[in-house]
Amino acid sequence: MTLSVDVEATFTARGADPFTTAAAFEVKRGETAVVLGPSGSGKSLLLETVAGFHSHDGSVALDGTDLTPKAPENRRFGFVFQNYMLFPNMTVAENVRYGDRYHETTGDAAELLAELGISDLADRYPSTLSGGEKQRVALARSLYVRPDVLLLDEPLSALDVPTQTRLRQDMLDVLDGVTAVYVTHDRTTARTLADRILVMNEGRIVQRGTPDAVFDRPTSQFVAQFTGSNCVPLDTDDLRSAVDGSGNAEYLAVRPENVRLDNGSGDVTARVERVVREDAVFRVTLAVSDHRIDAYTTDPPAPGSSVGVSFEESASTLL
Amino acid sequence: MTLSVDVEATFTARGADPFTTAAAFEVKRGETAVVLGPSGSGKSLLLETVAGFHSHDGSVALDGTDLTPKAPENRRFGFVFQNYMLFPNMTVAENVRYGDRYHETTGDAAELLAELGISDLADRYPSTLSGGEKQRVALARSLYVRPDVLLLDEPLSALDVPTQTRLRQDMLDVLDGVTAVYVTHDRTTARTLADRILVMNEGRIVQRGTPDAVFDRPTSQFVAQFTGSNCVPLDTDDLRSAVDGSGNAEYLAVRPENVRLDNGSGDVTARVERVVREDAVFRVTLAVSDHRIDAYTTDPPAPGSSVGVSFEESASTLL
Amino acid sequence: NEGVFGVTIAVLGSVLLLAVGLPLAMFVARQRPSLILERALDPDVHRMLYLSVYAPLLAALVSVIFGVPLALALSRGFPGRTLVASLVDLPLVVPHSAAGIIVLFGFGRGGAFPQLTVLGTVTGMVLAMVFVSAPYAVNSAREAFEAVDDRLEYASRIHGASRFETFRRVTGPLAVRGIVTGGVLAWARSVSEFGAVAIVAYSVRFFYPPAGREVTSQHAPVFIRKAYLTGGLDQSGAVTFLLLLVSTAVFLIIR
Amino acid sequence: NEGVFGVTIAVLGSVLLLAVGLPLAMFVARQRPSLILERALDPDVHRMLYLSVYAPLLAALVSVIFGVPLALALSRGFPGRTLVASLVDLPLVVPHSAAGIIVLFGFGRGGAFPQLTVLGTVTGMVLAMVFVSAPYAVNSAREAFEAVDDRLEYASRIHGASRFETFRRVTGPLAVRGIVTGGVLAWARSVSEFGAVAIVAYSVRFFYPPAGREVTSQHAPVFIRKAYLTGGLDQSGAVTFLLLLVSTAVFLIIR
Repeated sequence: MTLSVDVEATFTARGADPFTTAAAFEVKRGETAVVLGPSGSGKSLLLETVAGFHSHDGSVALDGTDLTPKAPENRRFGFVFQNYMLFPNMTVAENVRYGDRYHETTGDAAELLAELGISDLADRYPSTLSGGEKQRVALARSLYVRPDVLLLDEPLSALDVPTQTRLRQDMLDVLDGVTAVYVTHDRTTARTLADRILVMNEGRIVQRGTPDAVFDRPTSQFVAQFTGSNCVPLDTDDLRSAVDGSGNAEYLAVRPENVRLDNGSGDVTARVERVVREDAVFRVTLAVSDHRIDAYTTDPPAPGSSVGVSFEESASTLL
Repeated sequence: MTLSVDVEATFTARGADPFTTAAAFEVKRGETAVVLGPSGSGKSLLLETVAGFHSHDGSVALDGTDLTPKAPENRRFGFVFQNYMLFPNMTVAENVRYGDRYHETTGDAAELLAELGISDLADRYPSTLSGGEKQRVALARSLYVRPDVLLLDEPLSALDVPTQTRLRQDMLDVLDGVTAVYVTHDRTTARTLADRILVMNEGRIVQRGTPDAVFDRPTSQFVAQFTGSNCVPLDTDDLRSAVDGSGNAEYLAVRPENVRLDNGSGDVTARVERVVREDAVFRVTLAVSDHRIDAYTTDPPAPGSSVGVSFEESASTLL
Repeated sequence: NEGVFGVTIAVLGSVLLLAVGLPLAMFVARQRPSLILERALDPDVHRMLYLSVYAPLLAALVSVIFGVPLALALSRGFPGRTLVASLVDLPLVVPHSAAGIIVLFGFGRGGAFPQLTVLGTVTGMVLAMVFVSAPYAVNSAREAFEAVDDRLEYASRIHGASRFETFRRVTGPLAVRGIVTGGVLAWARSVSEFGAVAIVAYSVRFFYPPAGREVTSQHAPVFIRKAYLTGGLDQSGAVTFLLLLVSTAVFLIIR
Repeated sequence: NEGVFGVTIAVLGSVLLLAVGLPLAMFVARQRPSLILERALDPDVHRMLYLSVYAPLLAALVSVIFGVPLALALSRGFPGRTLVASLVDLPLVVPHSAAGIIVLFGFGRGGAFPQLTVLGTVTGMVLAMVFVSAPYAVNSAREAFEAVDDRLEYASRIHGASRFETFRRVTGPLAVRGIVTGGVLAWARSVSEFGAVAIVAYSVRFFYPPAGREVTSQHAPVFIRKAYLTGGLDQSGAVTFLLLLVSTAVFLIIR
């Protein structure tokens, strides 16, 4: 099942300006495409358009069959919502089996609940569940109908951090072998789950590629910043001469983990402004001229000291 | 200004069971105490009680002066809310200067806006601002009244990840020298900002100490899991004999960054189940007997391979 | 300052409470039980109560049966929706006796259906009641439909249910409280209506099962005014008291 | 199946739309402009319109001035709040003429204030209108107050404002739309009221500024019924049409 999407849709929220989203992409059988973008970038609208909830120009096709004229119920998709959208008037088991009477072949509800670790919830009502439990039920409901394509709209973002981390891991098993489009604003989730990433901003796809390509080689300032790279203006001579031979670039994009610190030597000299412990490493904030550069290191220098900073050419990008 | 809190408050949400929160702690002048706990653990209720919004038993005192009988407006506190709570009928400047007529000494509104990088927003209305901008305005409004104590209720959690990261950094400057109680469910935020952490669960403080103490030496399974440690049941002989000489412990708590991987040797042997790229490092999920252990490494082994795993005694805790 | 504000609020609020509560209290206090009992046993009063429960029930049923589809359409939106919504709300601001005149122009002699007799009939009474009470049924159902998250309907459809199935299994069940409330409100409004009914159907001939034949009576609010004009305040007070017992029962159902 | 559902909804919804829209359309179509003009120039009609705007305005003012504090107290909660809220809602389900009887028992002869004359006075008319329309003013203001996030008030108070200051600068301004809507609703309800006014103040003596002296007239709904009884459908239709112009103006203000 290859999903081909080439759509343009306009949406007007109550009392807001009309907003247009447009995208053309393909998702190959069994692959997970992650649409990564800030809130308001149109990624949810895009996903809902693919599902058939909004009228649009262009087409949505599966293995060459045009789905555009089909109503959502005839597209054989699954959809997982940010706020779960479980039917409050049905038990967990009834929610999961909701698509039963509309599909000839379905999954095994008990097995799905067991795989997602929620077998004991079958007779409960959604209002009695935690967020993580609700989202597992919503996943089971979508998988139950054996969808051709699974669409997921920020399924983790309403959850607290430990629950997010756990479900993100389990999501890898769920998405294994499933053709999926996954929308998120969280770059960690995108990097973990994606076979391909589509970075979206202001209703347009601004970069696409494998996770490593997008994270390590951003093609614009926006993508660099949104994926967590430093994006340093090359407006001082020492910085420019250190990294940019041609002299045409305006910015240096470099990921914090690719910034090398050493004592005294290096491309430029920086002052250590701040050292903050994150989970596995230290985030060091450096001042180079007037600019801030973040670096990850396991061996942090003392705040206030001077360090040499070098940017490996292979791990940094000129924009 | 030392804030002393020793309160017990009961709160009944519409249609829910009554919920009691109780805590006794001190925050020394200029220090930031972070209350860290999952949603529903009572940390917001605790903060609102300290602010004087709810009746309670016990007392809230500042430098020995009991504030308990005082109304919120007479406590000289600042409060920053998760959802900003800017006055929609006032401009940014009017919001910031809201406390003007009730305080003899105030900050300089223009200076505060400049420091928070939002000088150009002064004449805008809140509805036209982004989340990050709104929260900066809310911060300025609270700092403007020069509060004796600044209370912050999940100020970052409604923001998207890049905005969160940026504001978390700026928050360090804001909180420098300010006596503050900061409530969050995010352990990265807690570790970044806290002088002392109070871990809260089910309306009670379950552990307190410096960030390193709380993160590296959890005293309970709950704290271990919530702060991101592996918490491995010692129910197999090889695991137990490897780490627990006395034989009394039930769990081994060890942070993913303290799990050492090497080829062949080590305390126990594990299979590599999954390798996921996170920002600076790789998260490796290991299977040891029936248990999952996460490890952070910059040099990940191949999925499916066997590795030796060792737990340094100095960096792991027996529970 | 704090106390002053609280006291001011309490005092001002109490004035309105008195304007509503005092007459109710005085009304109850000044009733004579013997007179109430006498009226409670009067067959004329029974006929009036029968008519005053039965006709509003018909009106509420009509309002719900035809109002729920309209509410569903309004909640989803269609071209001209604002106009239709305004038309539905219009009876709320039409003076009550004007509503009666309007119904007579529409369905009375020279109106849309020449075969129809509305003057002094149950049909006319129900039409007048539907005119004034349908907005309650429509608006309550509409709010209930609008309170159902669009994405719950999306979730239903993407997993295979058609529009109708989605309504039957998700939207309908979730809105059923609002629909019932709307029906009860429409009923209560019909029971209350004096102006429109007094114009269209002051006295009504209808089949009264306990007597096994047609009888003539009035809708309760009309009956009360008649009792006041012919029997004075005490007589009408006793009937009002009986009717209030019924109203209070309605009221408890609504809450 | 899809289409069938949509068509069914449209058909059923249209029936109700006809029940409301058809009489309105027929009513407008069947008016005679000459008769309307004649009535529009009649000084009797002018007096009636003056009274029918002025007395409801007084009633709405009373409902808002005393209803807003009550709404504020209700939105905050106090012991007995449920009871008070029920009392405030009670007039909504009291049949209209029963409301008149109740007001007479409370404030008429033998009532709470022996010096007060309500029968046939503007005072009585306004008291009857307040009784039936105050719930709208209170509930609309209450909903507006409840829609203001508690934590906005917290934000105001923690930064130094007292309860009163918080009300003046935050809660009040944010609720002002709901308060005004409540006042307009109360006014519209008072303009509509027939039953209670017909009982308490069928004909009213009041000071009429254009004439510079006291005159006698009726509240519009009463005037319409009188015109119907004495002049027939055409006469009352012309007056109704004039009144509907006023009602529609009110209606446009509300929306």
